[in-house]
Amino acid sequence: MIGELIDGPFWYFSLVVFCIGVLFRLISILRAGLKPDLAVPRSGGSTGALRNLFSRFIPRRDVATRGRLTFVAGYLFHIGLFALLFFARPHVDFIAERITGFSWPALPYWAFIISAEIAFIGLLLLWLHRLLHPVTRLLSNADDYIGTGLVFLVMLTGCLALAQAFEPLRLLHLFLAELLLIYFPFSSLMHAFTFVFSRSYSGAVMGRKGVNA
Amino acid sequence: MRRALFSSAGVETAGFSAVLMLTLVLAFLLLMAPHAMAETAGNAPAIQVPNPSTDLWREVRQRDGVTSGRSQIAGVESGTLINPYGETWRNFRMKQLIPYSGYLLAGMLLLLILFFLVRGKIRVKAGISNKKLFRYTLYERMIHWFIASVFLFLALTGLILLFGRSLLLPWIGSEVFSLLASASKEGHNLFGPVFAVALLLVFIRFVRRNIYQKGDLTWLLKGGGIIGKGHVPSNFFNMGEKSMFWLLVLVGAVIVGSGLILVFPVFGQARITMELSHVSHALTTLLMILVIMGHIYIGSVGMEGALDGMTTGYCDLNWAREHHAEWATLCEQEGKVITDVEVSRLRGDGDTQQHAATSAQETG
Amino acid sequence: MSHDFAKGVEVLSRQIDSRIAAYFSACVHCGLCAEACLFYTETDDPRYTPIYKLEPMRRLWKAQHTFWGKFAIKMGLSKPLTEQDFADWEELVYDSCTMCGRCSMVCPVGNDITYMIRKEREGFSAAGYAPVGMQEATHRALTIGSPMGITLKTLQAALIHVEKNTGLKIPMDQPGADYMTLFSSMEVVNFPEYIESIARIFDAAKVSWTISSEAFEATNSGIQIGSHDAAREIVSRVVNAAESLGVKYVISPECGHAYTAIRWEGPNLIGRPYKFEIIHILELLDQLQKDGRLLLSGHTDIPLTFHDPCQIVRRGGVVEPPRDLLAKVATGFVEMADHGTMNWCCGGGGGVSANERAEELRLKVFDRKRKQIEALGVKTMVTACANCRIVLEEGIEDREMDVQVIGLTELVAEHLSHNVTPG
Amino acid sequence: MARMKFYCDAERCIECNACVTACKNENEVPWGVNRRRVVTIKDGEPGERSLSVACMHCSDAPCIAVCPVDCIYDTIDGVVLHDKDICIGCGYCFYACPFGAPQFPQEGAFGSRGKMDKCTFCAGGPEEDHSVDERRKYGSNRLAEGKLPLCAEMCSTKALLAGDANVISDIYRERVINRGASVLNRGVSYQNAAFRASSGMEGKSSVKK
Repeated sequence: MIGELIDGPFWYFSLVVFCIGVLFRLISILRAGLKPDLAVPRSGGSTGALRNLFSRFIPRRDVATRGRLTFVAGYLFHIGLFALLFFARPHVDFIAERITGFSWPALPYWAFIISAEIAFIGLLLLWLHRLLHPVTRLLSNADDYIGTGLVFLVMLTGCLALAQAFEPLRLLHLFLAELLLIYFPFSSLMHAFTFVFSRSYSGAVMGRKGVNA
Repeated sequence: MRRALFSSAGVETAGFSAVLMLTLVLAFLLLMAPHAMAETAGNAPAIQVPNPSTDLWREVRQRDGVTSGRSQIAGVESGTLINPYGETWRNFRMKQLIPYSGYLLAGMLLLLILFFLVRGKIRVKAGISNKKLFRYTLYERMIHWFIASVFLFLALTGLILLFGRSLLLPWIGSEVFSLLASASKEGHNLFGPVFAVALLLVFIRFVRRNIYQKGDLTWLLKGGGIIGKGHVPSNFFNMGEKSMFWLLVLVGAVIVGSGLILVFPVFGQARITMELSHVSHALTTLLMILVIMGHIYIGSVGMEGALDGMTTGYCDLNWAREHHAEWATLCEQEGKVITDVEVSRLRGDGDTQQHAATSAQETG
Repeated sequence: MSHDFAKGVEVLSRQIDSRIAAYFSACVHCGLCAEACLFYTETDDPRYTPIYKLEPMRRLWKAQHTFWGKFAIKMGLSKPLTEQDFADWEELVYDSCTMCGRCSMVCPVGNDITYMIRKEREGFSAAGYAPVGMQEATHRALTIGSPMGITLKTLQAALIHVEKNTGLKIPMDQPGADYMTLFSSMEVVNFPEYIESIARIFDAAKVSWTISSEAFEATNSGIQIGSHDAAREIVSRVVNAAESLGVKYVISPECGHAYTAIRWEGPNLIGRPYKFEIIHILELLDQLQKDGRLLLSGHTDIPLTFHDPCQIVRRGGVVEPPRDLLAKVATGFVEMADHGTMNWCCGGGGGVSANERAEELRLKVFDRKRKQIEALGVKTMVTACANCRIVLEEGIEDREMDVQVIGLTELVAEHLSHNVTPG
Repeated sequence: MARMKFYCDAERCIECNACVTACKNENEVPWGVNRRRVVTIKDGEPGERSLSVACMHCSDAPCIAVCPVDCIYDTIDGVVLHDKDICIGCGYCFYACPFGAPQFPQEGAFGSRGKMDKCTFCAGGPEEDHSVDERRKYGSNRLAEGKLPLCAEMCSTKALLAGDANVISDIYRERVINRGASVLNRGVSYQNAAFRASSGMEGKSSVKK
């Protein structure tokens, strides 16, 4: 009964909330408006935006040293999560079946597990960093902890359901993922989309000023 | 045929071989006796009737060590007809490991409770001061809690697999328990290698401060100050902590090694390898859990001021003087003592209002 | 100055545009900006984390632009912004930020934190929560014409000295000149060498230039304190003077924030593009030198390094010209470990040097520069910003260091090739 | 009460592997799993013998003892069965079994073995007899139809015997007696061996004990 709800209507509900929520957030950012820059630019803003979009993936020397932990853990987490989210066999099958209708090559099981482990190491370290570092301790609010906690729980239940043989475990994983989808647009998890905006906005300004980021 | 707790399959084989040898010798003597008598009688030689199956069954039971047959079926040890160690492993797990480790864990818990009731919380004698020493860096605290959380998860899932059938299954039923057990198994398998990473990080970070020094023996002889009166001066880590570290590292290495053998059955490991890995994994983790129980006790309710260093990074000056006198003296000589106020500034504690007010006063 | 909380909130909320909304949406509180900020690295005080300085603005954004924020305020789950927050954050917003923009370079999601601080200061100054020193400076800039209270008379007095020293006539209010030059008050008062240098250089390079008696002040306290109106007023003085003289270019002097103000913010402040172009003195010198109009000879072989003024280099985009010029006149030029767009601020930009209250903190965070200089081991530092120069000199004196600071334009002027004979 | 057993007569087994094939075919065993295998000892040497092995349906089965989730059980017929819905694929039964009977569909990294599979004495599993689920998970349930495991039924030399322990041991005992006489006569083992019709082989239920 509950299983059917989670697997059916609630999944579509959370997907709709996610899509509409994300769209709404992005529109609300654009609606805040931006005045055109009247200063004569040194070079093009769009090339700057594009450059900044990618160059920010690489940490800068000094901060790469001082903030090494954040960078290393951040990379581990994001790369691992990306790989397992989009290239784990069960996820590929699920997405193909429910959303796209087509599938793509998935990682072999061992690579999937290794990416999950990498993501776990990264997430745990980032979480601990948030709890222990004075700066992140001061900055973090409930949203940050709920977001981290939810992602962790989704990943953990996913790992507990690895046998893919016990329906309740899969449903628990799915249910938490649905909660995450619903929570996503209202939280700083939105950075998965908005980072494109923030990097582009800054990059455009830097490009116009002729500063290579 | 009950063996001691630490019996291994190897001991058993030796036992088997000895018994077998004895039987063979006896059989030989029995066979030879009439033969000799017949020869002395000078009659026609009697027909020896060898049992055609003797050799076969000897091979089958693998009593002369493992001699493999051949099978058209591919697979691990598909040519081995009988694996005699399975029974040994079964007896170890069911009759020794499960009951005795249960008693040990419960006993340790009881011991800690008793100890707490008798000794109580070990207070900082001079009282908590308003001065602090910086003890663990952010990275050190991070990897500590990293390995701690992974260890707790692994211990919990491992114990569920070990004791679940006897303790949980009767309560929650087969279906729910098998969910839990499957989750535990998958979680245990996935987090195992994570623990290996964590252990490596901890080892690299803390090894230098854990090399045994002069004075560590005195600490040991005085029982770490718990038995006698007064504390024994020690450096950054005392003898007990150092020993725990090495235990953690060495035992942890065995745990990781045996765990990896168990979790990667892809290299065609023979069953005996898996059985031995399981035995060593079980015994070493049991030891580790017992030690960690003590570690958690002393770090939490057992001793005042012991947890601070690992949570905030700063420990109380008086606590350091009493428990790590050499280190505290060194820090004091180097002028590394800082005030509570400074610590709370560095940690961003307290509300901004207060801070803004104080710093406005300072600057204005 | 009286406090007006309601106005502050109103102005602050008006600042929130798509950029700021995107920035707050993207921030994950990773704390890396702290590692780029000299106020944090030198004090280890987490409150000096750049993004934390924006907490009042973030809360306002959350309450006005996000579903949860609106919901939480309605349900009484979170407190709305109070006047006390303004009071609490004033020190963080003004004293512990030089708007150097280093944090904006390292943010993994690309947030331009400096831009947000600039905008947050709009709200704070509107609410009356700004340091007294900066308020007074802005007041002087609006009433007298210069944050340091310099009048035309002061300039004229300085120019007499310059004319005497150089033997050159300083052109004043000459319509139709190619270039109109601006000065920062500090150059007029503390570093008249700069005026002498450009007089010599322009004479040697045959540049047609002039000074406007209407608008010679380049600095703009408005953008430091965060007052749009004041900033517009100060910019429009320059624009009016330049357009009435009909010059082709206005030269921004060796002053950091003046360049940002006139070059990048100016057109947006007055709401239209200029009828002339803005060129930084270093850009002009580099251009003259490359065109062969500026002939340089001789080299300085003492080891020296270049302190990049944040507003000119990182926030202004004049990265290569100073290096090209130094390559022409100095053989012993070495870069600091973090240079160019990642240089460390002197600690006194963004109005901090005008804020007496922040002096102790400013001298404390000068440690960052001290470590940089000491790591390099040079005794001479070249820079191109009068404010940086003063702050660096104060810091050097405070730390009892043996380091000399010189202006790049002066260094170039010393190596003019015809300059060799008069001596 | 009957106790079901297999017995393989090494003097008769000709390593034709028909039992293996029959088992796979009858039970539609997944790839990688062989519930039954034939092992040849001293292959190509004097004294070569072959034996067909599968789950021996032990009376005191080690697999039942060690299973951490208690998913293996024996029926009143002495058949050892397991519940794939409960199995977590830990591999303990494989370690404990002397005969290597428990098999796993995968031997993947990170302990991903899948559900254990082993000989069911053609008696299905805990599901309802002849249900679709039972067929899918465990293969056929011949015992419920009153038939014996197909491997033994179709053994061409009647080397592999299956059925009530008493009956098959009687059969074997007779064979040994006959064979022993012929050995003494230095003749061929089978020369004077006689087969007798076995009696009392009735269909056995696989209801859980």
